Amino acid sequence: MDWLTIFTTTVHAAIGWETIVYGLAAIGVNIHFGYTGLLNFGQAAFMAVAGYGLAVTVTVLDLPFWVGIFVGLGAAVLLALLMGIPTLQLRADYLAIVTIAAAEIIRLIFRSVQFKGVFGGSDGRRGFNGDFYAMNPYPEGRYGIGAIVFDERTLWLLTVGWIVVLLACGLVYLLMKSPWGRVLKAIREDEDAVRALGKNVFSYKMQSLVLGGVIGCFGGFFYGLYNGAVQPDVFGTEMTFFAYTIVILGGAARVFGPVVGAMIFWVLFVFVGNLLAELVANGYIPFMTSIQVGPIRYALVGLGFILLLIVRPQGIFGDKREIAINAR
Amino acid sequence: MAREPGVPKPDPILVVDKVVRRFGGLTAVDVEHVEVQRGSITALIGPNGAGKTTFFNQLTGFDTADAGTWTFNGRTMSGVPAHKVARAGMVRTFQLTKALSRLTVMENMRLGAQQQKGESFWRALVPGFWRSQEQEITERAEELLVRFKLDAKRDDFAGSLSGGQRKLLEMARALMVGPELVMLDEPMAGVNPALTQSLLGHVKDLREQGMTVLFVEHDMDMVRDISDWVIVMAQGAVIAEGPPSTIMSDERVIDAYLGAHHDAPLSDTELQAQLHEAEAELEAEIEEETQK
Amino acid sequence: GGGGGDTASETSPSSAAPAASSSAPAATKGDGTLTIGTLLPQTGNLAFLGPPEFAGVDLAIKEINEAGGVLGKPVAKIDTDSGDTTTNIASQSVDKLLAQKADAIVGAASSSVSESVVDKITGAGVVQFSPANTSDKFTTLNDQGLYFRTAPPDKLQGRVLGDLIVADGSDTVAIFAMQDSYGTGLADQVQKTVTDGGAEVVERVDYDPKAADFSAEVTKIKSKSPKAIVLIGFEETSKVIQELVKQGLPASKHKWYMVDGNTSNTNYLKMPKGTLKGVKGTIPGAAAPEEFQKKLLEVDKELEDFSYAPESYDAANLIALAAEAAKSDAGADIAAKLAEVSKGGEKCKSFKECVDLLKAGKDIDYDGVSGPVEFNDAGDPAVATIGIYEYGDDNKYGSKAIEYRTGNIAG
Amino acid sequence: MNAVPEPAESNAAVTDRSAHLEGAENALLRCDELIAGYLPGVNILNGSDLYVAEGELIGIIGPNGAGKSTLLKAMFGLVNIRSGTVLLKGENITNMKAHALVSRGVGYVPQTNNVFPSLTIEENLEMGAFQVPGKFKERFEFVAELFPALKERRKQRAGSLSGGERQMVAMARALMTEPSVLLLDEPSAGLSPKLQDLVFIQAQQINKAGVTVIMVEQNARRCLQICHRGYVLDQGRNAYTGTGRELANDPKVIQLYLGTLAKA
Amino acid sequence: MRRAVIAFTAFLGGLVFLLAGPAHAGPADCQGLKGTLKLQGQPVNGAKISVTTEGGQPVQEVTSNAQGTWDVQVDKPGKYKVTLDPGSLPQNSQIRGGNNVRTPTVYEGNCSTVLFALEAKGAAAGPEQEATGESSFWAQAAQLAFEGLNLGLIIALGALGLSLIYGTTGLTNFAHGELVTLGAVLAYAFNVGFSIQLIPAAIIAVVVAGALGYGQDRFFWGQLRKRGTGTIAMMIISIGVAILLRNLIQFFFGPQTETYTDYNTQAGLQLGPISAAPKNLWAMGIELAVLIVVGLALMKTRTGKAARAVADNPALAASSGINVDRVIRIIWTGGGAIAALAGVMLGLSQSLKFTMGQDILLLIFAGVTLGGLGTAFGALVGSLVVGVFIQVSTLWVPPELKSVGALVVLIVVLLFRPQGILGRRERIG
Ligand SMILES: Nc1ncnc2c1ncn2[C@@H]1O[C@H](COP(=O)(O)OP(=O)(O)OP(=O)(O)O)[C@@H](O)[C@H]1O
Ligand SMILES: Nc1ncnc2c1ncn2[C@@H]1O[C@H](COP(=O)(O)OP(=O)(O)OP(=O)(O)O)[C@@H](O)[C@H]1O
Ligand SMILES: [Mg+2]
Ligand SMILES: [Mg+2]
Repeated sequence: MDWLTIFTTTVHAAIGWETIVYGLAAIGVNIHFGYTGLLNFGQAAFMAVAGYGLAVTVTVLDLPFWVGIFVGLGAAVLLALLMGIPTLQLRADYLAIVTIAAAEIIRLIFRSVQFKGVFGGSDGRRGFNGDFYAMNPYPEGRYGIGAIVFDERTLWLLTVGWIVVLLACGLVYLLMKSPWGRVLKAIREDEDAVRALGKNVFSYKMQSLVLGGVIGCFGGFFYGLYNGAVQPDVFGTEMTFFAYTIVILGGAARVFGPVVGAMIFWVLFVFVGNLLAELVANGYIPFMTSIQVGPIRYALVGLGFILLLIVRPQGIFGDKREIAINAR
Repeated sequence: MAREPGVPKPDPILVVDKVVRRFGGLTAVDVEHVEVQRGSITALIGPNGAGKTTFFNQLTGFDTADAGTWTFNGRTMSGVPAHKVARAGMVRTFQLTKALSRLTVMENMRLGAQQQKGESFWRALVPGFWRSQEQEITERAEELLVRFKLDAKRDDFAGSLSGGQRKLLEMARALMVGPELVMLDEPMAGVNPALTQSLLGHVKDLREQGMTVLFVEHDMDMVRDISDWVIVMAQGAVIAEGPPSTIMSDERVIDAYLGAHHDAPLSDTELQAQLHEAEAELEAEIEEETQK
Repeated sequence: GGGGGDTASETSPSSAAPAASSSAPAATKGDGTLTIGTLLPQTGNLAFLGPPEFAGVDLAIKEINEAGGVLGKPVAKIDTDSGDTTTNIASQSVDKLLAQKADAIVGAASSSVSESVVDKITGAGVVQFSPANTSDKFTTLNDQGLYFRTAPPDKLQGRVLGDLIVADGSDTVAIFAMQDSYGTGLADQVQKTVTDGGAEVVERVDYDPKAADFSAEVTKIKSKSPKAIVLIGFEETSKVIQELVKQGLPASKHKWYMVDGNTSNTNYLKMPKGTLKGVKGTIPGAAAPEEFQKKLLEVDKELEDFSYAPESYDAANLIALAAEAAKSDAGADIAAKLAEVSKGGEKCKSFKECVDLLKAGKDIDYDGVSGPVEFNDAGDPAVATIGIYEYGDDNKYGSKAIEYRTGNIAG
Repeated sequence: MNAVPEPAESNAAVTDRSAHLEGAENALLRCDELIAGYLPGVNILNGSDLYVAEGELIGIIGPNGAGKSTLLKAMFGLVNIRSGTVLLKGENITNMKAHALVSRGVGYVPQTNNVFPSLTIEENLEMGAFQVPGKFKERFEFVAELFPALKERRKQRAGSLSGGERQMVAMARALMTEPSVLLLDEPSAGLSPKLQDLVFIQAQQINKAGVTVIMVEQNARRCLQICHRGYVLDQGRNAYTGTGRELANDPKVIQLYLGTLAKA
Repeated sequence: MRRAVIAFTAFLGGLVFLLAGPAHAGPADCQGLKGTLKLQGQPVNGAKISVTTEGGQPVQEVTSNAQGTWDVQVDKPGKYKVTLDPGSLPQNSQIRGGNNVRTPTVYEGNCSTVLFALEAKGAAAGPEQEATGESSFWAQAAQLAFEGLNLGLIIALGALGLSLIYGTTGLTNFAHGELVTLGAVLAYAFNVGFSIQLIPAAIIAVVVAGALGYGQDRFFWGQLRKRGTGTIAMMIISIGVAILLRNLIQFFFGPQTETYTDYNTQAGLQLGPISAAPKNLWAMGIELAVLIVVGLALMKTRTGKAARAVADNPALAASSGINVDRVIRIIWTGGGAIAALAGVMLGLSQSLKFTMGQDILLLIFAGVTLGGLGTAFGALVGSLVVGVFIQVSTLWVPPELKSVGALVVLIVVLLFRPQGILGRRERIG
């Protein structure tokens, strides 16, 4: 049994790029859903337009990296406006379906043969992260303690990534304890009541959608920067589902919930997978072949989510009282 | 004798003309003309289903009227979205309460305050901008909570309040807005009478400070006690207006709305008489049936 | 890709990345044991491609170890899941493989997945060897000469298939292609060949393989009533066939053509007799797949589909031979020898045969099950042989090809 | 005027309990020292007692948030009872499920959310008669006579009804079965004065016909006028008990709970 | 050297080929262009064909032989220009499409075929086209509408199950797709594993799935409800359940596509402009019947009304004497069974794969939402709209984007009717 590998890969995942990407997506979802009650199931679309905004600007239009970042951000804001103006009047569950639909439409368009020249079809676009790594201040080498080491590229991405994550958390913290955040939370509970108190509900919802989308879109950037490529199918509904799972695991409407949720999510994923693979490889589970590790690992991860949420339906940081109030 | 509906007032704050709202075949509201006097307490009464709540919904922009116009403070309010109506100074409460469940009672109250600096995105980021205002708001909210006997529940989630407490919170929160005209939809249904009494005092104080109150209520003791003017609705239309005493002796109103006993206790003698009546009826029926 | 990797730096902006241009940092000396990692789909959309690919690698390693292993030691193998692009499993799997010191990684099946990990793998000085990637992006990728593939040679296959259609005299052709880089790439080539040859492509449908059903796609084709219908895709083709038969476009009235991705599918056997009679399909490889398939079934008796098994098998064999030739199991050393063992020397067809020649000091040229496999400078195969097969009344294709065509892939 | 109830008068409580035990001997329904609440660690009922003899009409009054609704819900199996017992005709029904109680002849009208919004009025009433579908027609005629508005609108969805109309539906729904014990939580709230009177008279008539009634009311004076006995609940405990008339005339009760607004 | 290698491998291939049996010239000795000229199945002799390089340099002129074939060998691979002299063709014939020039490419060591399709003069587009049955726009539209109904009804079955469970328990069940898959796979297990004819196998599968639905609520969801787990937490738990079930199904069923042994690849009947396989007609009939029966049952029966009552307000339902848990269990049983039926129908009309339910889940959700959440007939109407739009939109939209059409419709409809087609707006205040 290669415990060392199991351990190091698990720790890598906990602090690695996956946690950053999914954590940012989840912070966005937390603003939408956790605080404002907007059941936005199209978070992946925000990541997609950001990733593609960057990729297409750099690779197709041949413009500099920073322009790409601004195009990505602009695309996320634009998407929020386009998605929000017609749909924010919908009831929560209807909004969920409409946003899923919108995200799927965007993915299918990115994927389509019609626009292959721009978006690269099902293979997507690659080769736009050069400038990012050119800014890397770390000299070449391997950094870390003990078995947990990163090369300078990864370290650079993680440094920037975690700074963005912490900034996002700080922003959420400041906003949510302010009167602005109070309006959002009130909208989550009952928008008619908020309207009756003279608040422009639509405007606040839109602000929330834009903010969450923009934070989520950084997840899209980091995905592209780390993998060096964006592909349409990465940004499918699965991504959004996982972001929601992360939010609930960490505790909805909690500042650090999404970050901790993302860590738990990936630790569970990697630990279960690698443990299982090692057990099979070393013959501890004789009835399973190593090919079957894949599905069983997923099954166990699914089971893991279920158990975690049964034990703590309010998530790690959640408040049990809040859950009790909304239980049917 | 009650006045004709729609009498002009010397200084109306709210003037309503020909508002109609239909649901399918049912005409829920069909108000020809109504004015509400500034600085008065006006009661809106009428049988269940008369269209009072629907009328409120039209006026405050929560539902779109099929026809009609109305002005508030001289400003046309028809077609204005709900939040702008509220900002203009016309605030309503809901008959079926809308507590913001997962906000504490205090947060519910604070939310009511208007023109909060911290409610703009950018200023929210710098607590310095809104701290002191928040302090003021909190103080004001605390005073109201004490009056409404909700101070003990200050930090509880509004979702955990009892039915009556929600009504109280609903009204207190509306008062936080500091409206010129507050429209209360059955504010005291389900509130303990002793507390109701003390709150009425508060409402009168508010009138002294210049606020206009328009409220729907089925509790005639309350209507009699505080209202300066009563408007009666039935089947969507305003059928009578006048000071409380005249209205309550109006035959039509008694007939359609108040019923014969509204003023008298259901004292034993009277009840006995009624019961005898009922029993006699029953017996007669039973006899009939047995004869068949 | 680029065994040479030198042409790439102008075309790919990512090449500016410092780490990528620095020579493989982790290219450590081997530890004496050749460790082959697999990064193939166990879950996700392409999971059906996993079993044959795993079986191909397993069969090769079994034969290698029976022949005495590499550098005197048995070859070790670590299996991991590549998932599909909707999850980030592949990246996790690569982390694990690198942590466990894999020298070469066979995978991934999907071009998109490969793209997302190629930087990571080659950056660690490990060989990435895909049995199924068809995207032309890999040709111009900066991979420090560490990326290789025994991919089915689309261009040649497309040409052969297109020519076959024209030779069969069909002047109106409909192409039904799965919408991904494999399907559209192959379809483009077929379309070009067919058009050049004088036939007309009256309808081309790129479909989403995950679509709930394909009736609308078939209706579109039906409206043009083509003489030939080309089906390019994977196992979802069996759904398409049902729809074709239902809407009255059976193989008996319109000529159907299939490709390596969908010729071997056990679902056809359940169809009424004669459904596929006369249908032609192209499969890369110079030998009839039957015998090889038998061997695969010994490794995994539940195999139903054999797509990419030959390519996977050849990938593992080539890696082992290159290690043997380099006398080292380090990734960079293996990469350096891969092209050499694939061409220019004494022909040999199995690991045992080849390794014996190597040990005798000879230059070898491995010819695999999937074709002659000769790597060009970009790490792509340069030559290939395509067999043309025809289905009989039993909905099975003949055990012998009706024709083989060999040629330069690039052309 | 803002008098806070004196901290539970230990004296009264003790006497109450003995009086309770005495009266509860052969009661139809009795609750003993109920402790119940919603959130972990927070008790809303702090040992309240209550009994009803067969054929009695009981009123429960008290300030907002005293726990009146909670008490009814606890009896009816909708709030978890943490300790204490509820007995119905000697059978222990503590924490028994609501539908099982319905089949034992207990009916209940909740204070809030008391109609099925997406069902029509008629269907709402059908649900009232769920366990005795055969009686639907007959009972429907009966309640339709009480609330003629309902009959006209029988096909209208309850969700679009006005507050008062809903209250009628809720009341009517409970009257669809002929329960032997009826728990009413503020049945008159939101109704026009005329209908309020009707509700009280109806409650009394039902009671006369042999149904045991427990009603929670904020229309306290009216309630005390018609009930045989009343309980004043405060902070989850019984603060006062007595006959309706006693309570209605008790100056302390008047000051703390009834107010002087309404003319006695 | 490269050339030699190719020649050698080609030679090897040729050897195998020779062994394989008789044929015309092998590719090994061919580098150039060839073709066969045929008119209505008869070879055309003596047609003149000239080949030039791309630049126009003449290479060779040939005439077709008695078999109608011709071939030209070239030295260099590359693009060539082939011209057929129309004057040399038989009097009554012409080149279809009219163009007599082709520009094929010759590849190293390979011959490329060049096709000149010939047709009888005057026969032009007309009759032959008709004979091959090129269909009109309206015929296409009719076929697509039919396919839309076919798909829509399957979606509707899935949507009905989802809607029932959502309605009564408030659970947004993302694992519903897997319940669909489960039904299909169970039927497969009985059909293929135990060699039971599909109809009884499907019935058994539906019954088993119903039982599993019951079990799911009895031992899982019901327990969670009892613990007071919120609907959002339940929704996320359902994502976990979906992952668990999907992968367990993959583990047991395998990752490949399968079909049932019965009713496989049925040829279509021609009904006016529509071709439909008999199994589709049967399936649609059954689906419609089930949908209407369940819908009516919800509207009219006591249990159905109780189910709607529970959906509205479980506590009040309990207070009315409804055994809420029992009703929910009935719904889960029915919902599971209906989902399974949807799976069987989907498997019958398409084929089976462990992701089949997941792939259709979005459409199911779209159907439910479009019709108005929680209304049974809404689910039917919404699903039909989704199904029909998916198919019919391909008249204008490329098929790879066909879901986009349906999703756009969903969004547009909800903009004008935010409560769904049959849903009702809630009253404020
Ligand atoms: N959305 C709606 N759809 C159909 N009918 C409606 C709708 N909203 C209200 N109604 C009907 O309009 C009439 C007026 O209702 P409204 O709520 O205004 O009465 P109200 O005077 O407030 O009564 P209450 O005193 O009982 O609250 C009622 O008969 C009600 O059933
Ligand atoms: N769902 C709930 N969760 C948590 N606490 C609750 C809940 N419902 C009620 N409470 C609390 O329990 C206490 C008693 O509530 P209850 O509804 O029994 O009061 P009540 O006596 O019926 O008051 P009212 O006359 O206002 O209806 C209140 O303090 C309230 O805050
Ligand atoms: Mg009202
Ligand atoms: Mg109460």
